[in-house]
Amino acid sequence: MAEISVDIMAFGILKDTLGHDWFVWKHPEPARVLDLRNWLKQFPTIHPQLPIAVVFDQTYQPDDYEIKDGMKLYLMPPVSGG
Amino acid sequence: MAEISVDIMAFGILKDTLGHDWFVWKHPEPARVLDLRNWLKQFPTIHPQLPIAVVFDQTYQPDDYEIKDGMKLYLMPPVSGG
Amino acid sequence: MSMLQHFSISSEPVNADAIKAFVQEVSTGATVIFEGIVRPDDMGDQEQVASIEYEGLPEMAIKELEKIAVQLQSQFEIQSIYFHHLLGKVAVGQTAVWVGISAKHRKDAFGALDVLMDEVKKTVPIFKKEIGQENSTKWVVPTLQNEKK
Amino acid sequence: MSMLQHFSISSEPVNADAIKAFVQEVSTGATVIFEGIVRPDDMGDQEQVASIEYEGLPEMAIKELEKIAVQLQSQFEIQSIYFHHLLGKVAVGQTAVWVGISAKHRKDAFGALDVLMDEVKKTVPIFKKEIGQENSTKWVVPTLQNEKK
Repeated sequence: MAEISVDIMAFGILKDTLGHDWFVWKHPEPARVLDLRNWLKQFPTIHPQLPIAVVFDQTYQPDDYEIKDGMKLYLMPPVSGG
Repeated sequence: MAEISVDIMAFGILKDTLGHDWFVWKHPEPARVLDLRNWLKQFPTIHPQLPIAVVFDQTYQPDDYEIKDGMKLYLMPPVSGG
Repeated sequence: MSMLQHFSISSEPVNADAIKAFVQEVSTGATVIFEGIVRPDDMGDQEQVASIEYEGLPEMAIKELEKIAVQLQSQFEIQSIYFHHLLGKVAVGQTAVWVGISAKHRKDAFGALDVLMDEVKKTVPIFKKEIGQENSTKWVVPTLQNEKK
Repeated sequence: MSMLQHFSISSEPVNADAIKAFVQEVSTGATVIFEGIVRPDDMGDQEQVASIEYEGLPEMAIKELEKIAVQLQSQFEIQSIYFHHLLGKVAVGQTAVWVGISAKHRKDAFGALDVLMDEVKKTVPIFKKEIGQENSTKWVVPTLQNEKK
């Protein structure tokens, strides 16, 4: 079964859990945003109610968005600027 | 019957009708704000729907407020600052 | 809660930096500074406003503004208010009224600014006359169709 | 209707006079300038915020701001928007965000400012961490009880 490998950078509070720089995430094809969100649930340091946005191409992507091999993704907690 | 005499200054659009400086208004006692408002109705140059505020002692006075001899009053159309 | 306040009505403009300094002196949170600028509105007859002449009763105006400030404090948590209104002739493009408000939270500052301006337009004794490019004049009477002179 | 707009996100503060000049360039009517200032909020454990550290994705933030600007134009008649947000560490009492808006009518300027700030807090990728007087840190997560680190 083919596997995708993507680079991910986390922001805000997620950065403290997942690392301050890019990390690699691998998943069997097809990989969707929902799969990434489910994978994140394994971390006990991430609050189970924390909404996490997945960004590709500077755009918030929905649960059913398909993650392709080689993409660079951002993980974001709720924004808090302003 | 005793008569009161008061000094009145008009503002805004009323100034053009009633004069640019103080004028004297005389009325038999008792004189109320309503009497002054009714007197103003004689001027065909004052729009019949123009609300006119009567001010004494820097305060908007109601219809039944009694005007006493020697008072200084202001007549004001709706305000338009800001 | 105490509040810093300044109300003035005169023929002298103020410097927006002074307002900012006033409201920021007591603020951590949100400051908002509003300037109301004379617009080249249409006066009818193809004439445009060139300036506005303001007249008013400064002492009574300040009394009314103080009442409004009491109302604002009951509705919003604000730290300071600065209000200045020009009297006399103000040309198109020039500022006629300056307001500065500071609050801990922006919603209080925005809300207080909005209510303040609404109340000023109801009770503060200031009156304006539009002066056209051809020098015709027209008193602005909010509750009536405007009278032309 | 066309609108003048400027969005920037960087570690450099801006001068409020420049914002004023920008928005007043195209305004006759109403200009409003908002500054969001870092507050000495309580962090718990008797510690107060000494500064806030902002991080974000400036390029995406500007894309989101451009979407917000389109929304504002559909809701309000505005002439210009200026928005600047700092990244990096900002001390208590210092401004972290500047917004300037001009419109013909003040209600449009006030409404657009309010909606702009609400939308910024929903979609613009900027994240803040409180830094206490004793150097403890706490990420601010609006939808959760804040996490302490």
